[in-house]
Amino acid sequence: MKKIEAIIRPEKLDAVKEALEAKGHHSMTVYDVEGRGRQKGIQLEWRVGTYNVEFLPKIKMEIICADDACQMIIDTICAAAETGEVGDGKIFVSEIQNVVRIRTKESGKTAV
Amino acid sequence: MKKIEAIIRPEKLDAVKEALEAKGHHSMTVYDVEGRGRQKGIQLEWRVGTYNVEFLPKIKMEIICADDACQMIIDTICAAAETGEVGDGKIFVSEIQNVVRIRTKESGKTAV
Amino acid sequence: MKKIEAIIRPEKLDAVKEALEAKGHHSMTVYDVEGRGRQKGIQLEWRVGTYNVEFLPKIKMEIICADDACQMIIDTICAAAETGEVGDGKIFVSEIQNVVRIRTKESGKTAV
Amino acid sequence: MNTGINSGDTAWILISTALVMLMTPAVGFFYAGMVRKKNVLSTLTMSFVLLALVSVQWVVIGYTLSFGPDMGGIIGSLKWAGLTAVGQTPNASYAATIPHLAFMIFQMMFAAITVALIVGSVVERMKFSAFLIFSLLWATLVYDPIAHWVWGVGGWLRQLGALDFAGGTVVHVNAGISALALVLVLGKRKGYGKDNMEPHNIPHVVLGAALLWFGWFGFNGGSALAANGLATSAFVVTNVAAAAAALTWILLAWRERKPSALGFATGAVVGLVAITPASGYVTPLAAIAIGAIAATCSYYAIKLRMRLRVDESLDVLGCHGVGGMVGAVLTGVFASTAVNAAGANGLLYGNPKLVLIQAAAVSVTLVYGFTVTWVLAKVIDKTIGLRVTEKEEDVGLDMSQHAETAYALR
Amino acid sequence: MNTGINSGDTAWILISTALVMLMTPAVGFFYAGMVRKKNVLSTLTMSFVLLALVSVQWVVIGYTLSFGPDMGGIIGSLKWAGLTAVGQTPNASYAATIPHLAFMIFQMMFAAITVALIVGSVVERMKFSAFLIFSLLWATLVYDPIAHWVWGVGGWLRQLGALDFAGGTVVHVNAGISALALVLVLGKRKGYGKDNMEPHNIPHVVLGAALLWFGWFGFNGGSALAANGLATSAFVVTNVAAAAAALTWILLAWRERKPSALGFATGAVVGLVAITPASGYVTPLAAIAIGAIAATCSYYAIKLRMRLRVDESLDVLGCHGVGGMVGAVLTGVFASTAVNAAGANGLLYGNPKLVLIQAAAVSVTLVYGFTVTWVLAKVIDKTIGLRVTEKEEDVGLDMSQHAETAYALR
Amino acid sequence: MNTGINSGDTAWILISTALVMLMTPAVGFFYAGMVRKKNVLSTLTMSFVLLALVSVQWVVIGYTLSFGPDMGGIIGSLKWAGLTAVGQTPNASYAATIPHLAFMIFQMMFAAITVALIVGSVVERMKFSAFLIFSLLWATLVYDPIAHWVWGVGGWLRQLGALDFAGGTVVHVNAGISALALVLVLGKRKGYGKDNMEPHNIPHVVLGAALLWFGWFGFNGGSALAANGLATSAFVVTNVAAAAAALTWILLAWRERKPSALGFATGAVVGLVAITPASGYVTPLAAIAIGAIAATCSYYAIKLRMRLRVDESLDVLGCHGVGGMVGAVLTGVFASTAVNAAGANGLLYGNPKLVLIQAAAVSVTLVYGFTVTWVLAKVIDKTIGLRVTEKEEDVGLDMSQHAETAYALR
Ligand SMILES: Nc1ncnc2c1ncn2[C@@H]1O[C@H](COP(=O)(O)OP(=O)(O)O)[C@@H](O)[C@H]1O
Ligand SMILES: Nc1ncnc2c1ncn2[C@@H]1O[C@H](COP(=O)(O)OP(=O)(O)O)[C@@H](O)[C@H]1O
Ligand SMILES: Nc1ncnc2c1ncn2[C@@H]1O[C@H](COP(=O)(O)OP(=O)(O)O)[C@@H](O)[C@H]1O
Repeated sequence: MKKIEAIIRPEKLDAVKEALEAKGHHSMTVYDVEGRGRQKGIQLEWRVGTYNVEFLPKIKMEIICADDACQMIIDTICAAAETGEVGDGKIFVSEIQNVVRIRTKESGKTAV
Repeated sequence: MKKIEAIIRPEKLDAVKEALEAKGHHSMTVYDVEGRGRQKGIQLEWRVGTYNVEFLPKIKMEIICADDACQMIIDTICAAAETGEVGDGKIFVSEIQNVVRIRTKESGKTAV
Repeated sequence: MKKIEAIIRPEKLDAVKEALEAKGHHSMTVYDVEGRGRQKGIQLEWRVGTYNVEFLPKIKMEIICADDACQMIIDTICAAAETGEVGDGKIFVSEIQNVVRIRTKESGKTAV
Repeated sequence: MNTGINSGDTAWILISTALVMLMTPAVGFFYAGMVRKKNVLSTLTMSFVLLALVSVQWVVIGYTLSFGPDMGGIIGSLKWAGLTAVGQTPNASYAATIPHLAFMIFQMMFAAITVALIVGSVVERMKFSAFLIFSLLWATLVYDPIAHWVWGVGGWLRQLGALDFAGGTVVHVNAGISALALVLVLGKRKGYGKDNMEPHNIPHVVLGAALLWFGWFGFNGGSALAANGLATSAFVVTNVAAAAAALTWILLAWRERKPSALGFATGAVVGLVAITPASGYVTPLAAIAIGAIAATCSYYAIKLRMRLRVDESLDVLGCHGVGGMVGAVLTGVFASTAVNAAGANGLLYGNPKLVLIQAAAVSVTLVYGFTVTWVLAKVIDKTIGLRVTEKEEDVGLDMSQHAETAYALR
Repeated sequence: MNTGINSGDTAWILISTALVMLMTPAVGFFYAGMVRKKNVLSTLTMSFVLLALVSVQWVVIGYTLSFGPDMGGIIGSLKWAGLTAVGQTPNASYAATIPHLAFMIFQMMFAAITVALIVGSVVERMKFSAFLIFSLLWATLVYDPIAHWVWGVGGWLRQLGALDFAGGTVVHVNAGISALALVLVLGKRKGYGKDNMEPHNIPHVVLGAALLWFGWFGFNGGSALAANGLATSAFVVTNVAAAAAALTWILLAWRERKPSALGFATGAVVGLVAITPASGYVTPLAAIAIGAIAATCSYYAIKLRMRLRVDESLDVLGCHGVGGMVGAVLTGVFASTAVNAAGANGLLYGNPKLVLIQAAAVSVTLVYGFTVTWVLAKVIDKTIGLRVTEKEEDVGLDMSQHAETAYALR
Repeated sequence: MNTGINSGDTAWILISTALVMLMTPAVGFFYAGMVRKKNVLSTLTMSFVLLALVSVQWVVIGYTLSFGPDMGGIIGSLKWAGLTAVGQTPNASYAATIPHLAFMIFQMMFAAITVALIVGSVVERMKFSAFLIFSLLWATLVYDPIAHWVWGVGGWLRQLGALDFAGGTVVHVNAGISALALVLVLGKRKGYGKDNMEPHNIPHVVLGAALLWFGWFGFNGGSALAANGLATSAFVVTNVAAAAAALTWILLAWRERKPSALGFATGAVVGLVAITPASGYVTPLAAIAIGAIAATCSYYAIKLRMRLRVDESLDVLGCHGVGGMVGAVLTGVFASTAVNAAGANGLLYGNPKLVLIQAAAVSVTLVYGFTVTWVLAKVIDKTIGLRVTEKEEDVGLDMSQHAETAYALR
């Protein structure tokens, strides 16, 4: 099984969620993070002039999926989250050894 | 070493913490996340009628542990976090290659 | 590629960020977490007397990097985040199988 | 020195003015709690800025248009522009025992809050610059004339005998219908009915409602323009109607599901709105009835609005428009000269005609407010544009209009 | 027209009423900041709803029971039910220079805030429906009678010569002891003493305290029922006692650990409570003493309560009960006819008997308040149940009682 | 009984006092929204505690030093220490129609808020204990003397003919320059100009600004010490100047980038500051000019301060100092005896000398305030130390000074 961690623009959450839904994938966990990357910080207004914010708000989406669903999910996220400008985010993929559903104690693939 | 990521109901945090404590496991990192899974969204009250919230508040608990402690921790979490209703959450297990304790620079198993 | 997860004291974020910057590493994702470890909880003031808080605020920093940059980053974080007192935090290292840049769809090492 | 000035009356009108002033930022919090995190400051600022904008407009031209020497029942002349001739001595036609300036500033706060009410319909998508221009024009071309008709000496609705103690039509019906007209031109929020649009901070809504309730004592109580029995009576019925409406609202919701904080706060505001035109003419028991009836009408009106999928986002029409209309008409039912000899008797006291007069005043406001606002909105839309770009809407108005975020993580 | 109405006095009582009104939502914020995030709206709503509930109850029956024509020193008759005969002209027995309605609504706000104080003891576990029923009955069966005894013309404690300027016993001792009785039936919060129960938003507590301090000027200053030297004196001592108590509290805490914002806010409220009964009778220097003594007593009382592991969650008894008792008894010590000729001299001015009378009034309130509340709580518990289910408590009352969450993530 | 007391005037001064009281916690929220999350409670508490501290100081010694029987134009004698001889009857030299105690407590609130303004410069690094000691000494050695000079009967600046209606120099110039002196000794925040120092909660800033605007009606309007035409005039110009300044500020910012909520709130406060000395002497149109000019000066002053990299953190000098100076000098330009016969004519009305007198009063305040504050700060720094340790600063003052965190996660 795979863990897909996608860091996306906050305003793209709804679009990504709906795109995945359309492809039949429903489950996910999301949380707010702050990120730095190629995108330089932004200038925000102070009372007078501006100050620089180096960490930008992003949303991290975590999806655990079967190996064969992985590429489809990545493609779907990429398509829905893209704006073409720096700061669109990244997707990280890693291996998950086991999944357990707390309610039923099922484990392995059937628990995903 | 293993990394256990458990997504649980927020109201179960204290119970899980205490159950682990009772089994002698103390260390963990937790944070607030929002999740979607089998559990459908909930209806919240608007001024009139309701609106649907698709992401439900959950807590994610991360525990790094030695390989042999892993199953015990999973079982303990399952037992303490379960209510039997959809939405109880899931546990994901993955491999950790190294652990470093910042304070002492120890690394590997002794740092867990 | 590696994923470095560092749990540090909130007040050390700026120092760690600057230390990494000085070493030429810019990209990262951070978020607020709460942790328990060797550090016992802290006593906070109630209206009268105190209450115990068991989960302490920490910041989690996630950095995806090429395998050869990994040790340098760990050392830099350790140096900048250390105070020598319990609670300085830990660093966890794991394997990342793939990285995709959403904007360009590049994947693998060039996407880091 | 104080020719005929009564210190008690003056103290009451000054503090009432301060209370009404507080309502403008209060309505900002009331609304801001209901929007998404990315539009908090936009919503707060759109409200609060009107206090500044309308204050200056009022001094320069608004007051004289509304209350200045009458021209044909339609509008005030420019004789009091820049507050010329508006000084520390009373103007007996409006209020004989307080400085003319006190009457002027009390009315100023009404103009400011009225424009601020409209904010509720356009949150999360209207351009800040367009909003400022709209507001300035709306205050001048919609609010000022209607205020003159209803309250100005010589105003034609006033001549007709319409009762509007503290602004049920001038303020609430007017703001409600104008909000609808504006939104019909502006359009729905992107993702409306699909994306998550949760209220981000309900304690802000509660704070706003609490301060509105508090401020409304000045709004209605101060409209007696003296610290006397009538002011007290208006104060009492204001409180009672708000109470009855809030309770009614949560009972209606409870029948269906749960009584929410959001519903309670909404109900309270609707009660306050509904009693506004009636507050100088009715008894406490009538106020309970008015509050309960208005809450029920407003509750179902908002239901209807939601079913029609019109994104009049925070229901300015449903709360203020409907509340104001119900209140204005019920004033025609419950008004009693036993409460206020200078008022009139309503239906229940043998004078059904008053209901008709009240309905007429409401209708005039509906037609005028809707038409002029719609034209205004169209003109601005065609020229500088009413709406932010889609991308700016996605990112949020705090960032795109003000380059700020409401809450930092640390 | 205004038979004997003084506009300055009326202005002062109206604005004082508005200030006291604000205290009900203010106490909601004060409490809501101290609970967990999942119970914020529950706590806010439990307070604010009482303003609505008690306002209607007061119009219908509360005012006549409390202040209506006396029946045997025990209770008011029903002659003023629905505010019959309560109008714009003064009732000289209560306040000769303001409309009777002004006196009525000033007192209404006292009834509302008193019930709202009790919320502090039952947060995070009491069922909303049970709470509403309890409140309605408590206002009618506990508050109204005691108000009649102490303040009603003909009330038996008033006859006795007990001094309670603005409600030390009627409001604070009463709320404090009733909170204890209610909680003894209701039980502890699940996980009390074990789970994390951190205050979730201390700025809310500070906001609540600030608005309470602000509102208390109306509470005590308004109790003079006129804008005169006595009102000013009450206003001054109110401020000074709050100041002294807040400073005392942080010094006590500092000796042991650190001076906290939570402690400062708590101390201020305790000072405000303690000066309440005394505010019309004592000098500023006496107020400093009263504030400092009350803060000390309250500080150690809460310590004791915590050691006893009674989950009287936000210390209504510890703050309001103890503060009120200390204030009432010290009124017997510091009262001086030099401050208020209509009052009495206390121990320091050669009249030790006043201390006993004050203690008697406190005792009566303690016994009556505790007993009736306990019975009420038992009856409700056995019928519809006082408490939410364990699961509802886990999930939080915002979700389980109101289907809301206070803060959304975005 | 009320020898010469006017109930309307008394009502107005009491409510004005309450309004000014609210400004102290309000400035706390205004500042606390601009600091980092780890210093919120520290900032709130530093403001709010001054209400307590200065209230007690004022009763004991502050009032008599400021307003007590004059000694050589320099200071009040100790005859009124502990408020001896300050009672319910008026003191005609200060205010003939209200209780002397009312004048006393109105002035008390001015002393409290003045010290609270200084908080803005030292946030996020000053030791709480040192801050309390500093404040007590500053109130006694800086504020009280200057208040005496300008407002005390016999005070030497008052004799000179300087006009300061509600405290432009005594309060704002004084706080601004003292903030600078204190910060020069205290030093910059760790990481200033490098680390992230984002305002953590801008809605708090807006709430603070709204309550300040509300409270300022009491500050300036109450300074007429009666509810009359002059109070009304002061009330009106206060509102108008705030409005003009807020609009000016966002227009200045818009020319360069974007109009922010933070800028709007700042501009409003600067307008309120600037009109303070002038409020009893100028017309509404002059108030628009004063607001706009002050906002512009303050805007560029803060720019300069930032370029100089002085960490006068929340610009007490830039807002209050500059606003106060501009207002004081422009009083010399715009003052008119047509507004206030007891005032004087300014430059525009043919009396250029008034500008010089005003400038003199400002200069004296600048010199005295800076010098004494600097010495005070040095002495405290050398003895108990002004600053927290570096580690405490890292962890945040909420934790290190108060053992609290403002917001819990659940
Ligand atoms: N090496 C990395 N490690 C961890 N997070 C990263 C890394 N690179 C990028 N990110 C995350 O992805 C976000 C977007 O990356 P950025 O480089 O700004 O945009 P883009 O991928 O479009 O060039 C960053 O804000 C950060 O949260
Ligand atoms: N495939 C998944 N990827 C990421 N998170 C998941 C996944 N499945 C479930 N979750 C997380 O677990 C939570 C509980 O899952 P859900 O399916 O609702 O309950 P249950 O496991 O009891 O059927 C979700 O809210 C989500 O946060
Ligand atoms: N086994 C673990 N699993 C997950 N998180 C851990 C673990 N051990 C430590 N942590 C995280 O690291 C933080 C610091 O650890 P702690 O033991 O207090 O300090 P130190 O490493 O200096 O002894 C904890 O608060 C927790 O967030």
